[in-house]
Amino acid sequence: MKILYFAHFRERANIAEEDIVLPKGVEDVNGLLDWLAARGEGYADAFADRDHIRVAVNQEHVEFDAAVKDGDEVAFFPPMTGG
Amino acid sequence: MKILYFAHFRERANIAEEDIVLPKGVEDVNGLLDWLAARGEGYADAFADRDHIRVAVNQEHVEFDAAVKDGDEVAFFPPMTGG
Amino acid sequence: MTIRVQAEDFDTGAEIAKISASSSNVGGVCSFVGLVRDADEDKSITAMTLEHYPGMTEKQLAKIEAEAHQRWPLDDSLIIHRYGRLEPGEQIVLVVTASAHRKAAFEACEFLIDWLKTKAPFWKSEETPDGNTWVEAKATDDDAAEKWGK
Amino acid sequence: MTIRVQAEDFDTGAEIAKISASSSNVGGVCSFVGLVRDADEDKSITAMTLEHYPGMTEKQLAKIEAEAHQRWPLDDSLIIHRYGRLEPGEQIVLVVTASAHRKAAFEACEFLIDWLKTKAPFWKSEETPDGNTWVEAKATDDDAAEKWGK
Repeated sequence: MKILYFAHFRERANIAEEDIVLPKGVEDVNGLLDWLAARGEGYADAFADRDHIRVAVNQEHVEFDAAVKDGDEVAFFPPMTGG
Repeated sequence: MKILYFAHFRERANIAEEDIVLPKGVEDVNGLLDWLAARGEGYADAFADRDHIRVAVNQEHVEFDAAVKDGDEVAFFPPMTGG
Repeated sequence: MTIRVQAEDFDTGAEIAKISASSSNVGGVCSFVGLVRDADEDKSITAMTLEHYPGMTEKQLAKIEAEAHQRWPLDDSLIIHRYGRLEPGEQIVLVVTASAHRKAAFEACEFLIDWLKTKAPFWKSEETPDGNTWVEAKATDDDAAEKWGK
Repeated sequence: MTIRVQAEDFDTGAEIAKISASSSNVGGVCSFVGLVRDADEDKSITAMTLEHYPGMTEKQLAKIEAEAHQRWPLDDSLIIHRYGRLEPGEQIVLVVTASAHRKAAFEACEFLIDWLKTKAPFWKSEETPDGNTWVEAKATDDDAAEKWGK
């Protein structure tokens, strides 16, 4: 599973992109967030305020209850500010 | 008083512009329209359907009860179709 | 604030660039270009001639542009309206509005073009296969102008 | 229907001309250019860097542009969005819509820019005298996007 981090998520977790093996028991975005936040301070800090997290699975914007599976591309980012 | 005719008013009255002396008793646009319509066939035809007449006095769009006086510039035209 | 009533064509890109640079705090520039179409409700059009009321046109355009600046926080604006004979595809009118905020730019631009359609002293004569006909005012244009209030 | 996500600047006038010529029945072309401002709520800005999500951006832009064509009778449309470091006065985004009718062109253009503000995967970092800060999403932008429904 490929994980991408954008904007301040990239800065706080200090990583832009990583490949992980989907941990056992993680079935949706919520579970993935819990697992990531438990990996260390940078991640815990980045994912502290869940109201400000937006997530895309395979480049589609989804809610936290969306399913994730191995091979997915999951991206975390703050609310968008385009235009 | 200067009278201007635009679009189909110009075509029907067969005149673009004329100078007239304000006839006695004519005090507003309504009176002026009555007087002009009585001047001949082209004018009568041009001014037959008053719903489709728009008028400007001194380059300001006005209603038919607007006063007119000698020296004014009065213009007759159909509803505008700019843009 | 600029208005131009002219027979010549205009350079839309250059005009937008000028308005964009009017202030260093312009965040959005909205523009509208009106073009001559080659058909109107199945009636084909080979050309259109725009007649206007010189003097009154400029006066009324300047007035409505000033009103747009009163209603919305605009940094700058431009109205160019052509007259004379124009063929399909040619540009008729350009409205450009610049503001710190996009909503103001959009609303002011639409307000100005809605106004031009119904209140600017222009009249269009279309050349069709059946001869020349004066374009009639559209009720939908009156409705569009109405929504902005007096 | 065209979308471009690029670091390079774009020629607004040339793009509008292209969209204007997309059909001989285009009556109105609406466009919006978003520019980098030199200040935001009294905070001065020396530059802005736009980060985006390559792949998702293009995919989402193409999707929303197709939706605009479903909602409004458009002859053509264009979205160009830049990324990278931009200074005040530089162009960020261009949206152009062409239709036989001006109302459709205006609405589709505003719909697209409202959508870009809240749903396109771009993030802005501003260089200010106090350091770099990520631009926060605005509730007013969410409201603007909301009004177009799902």
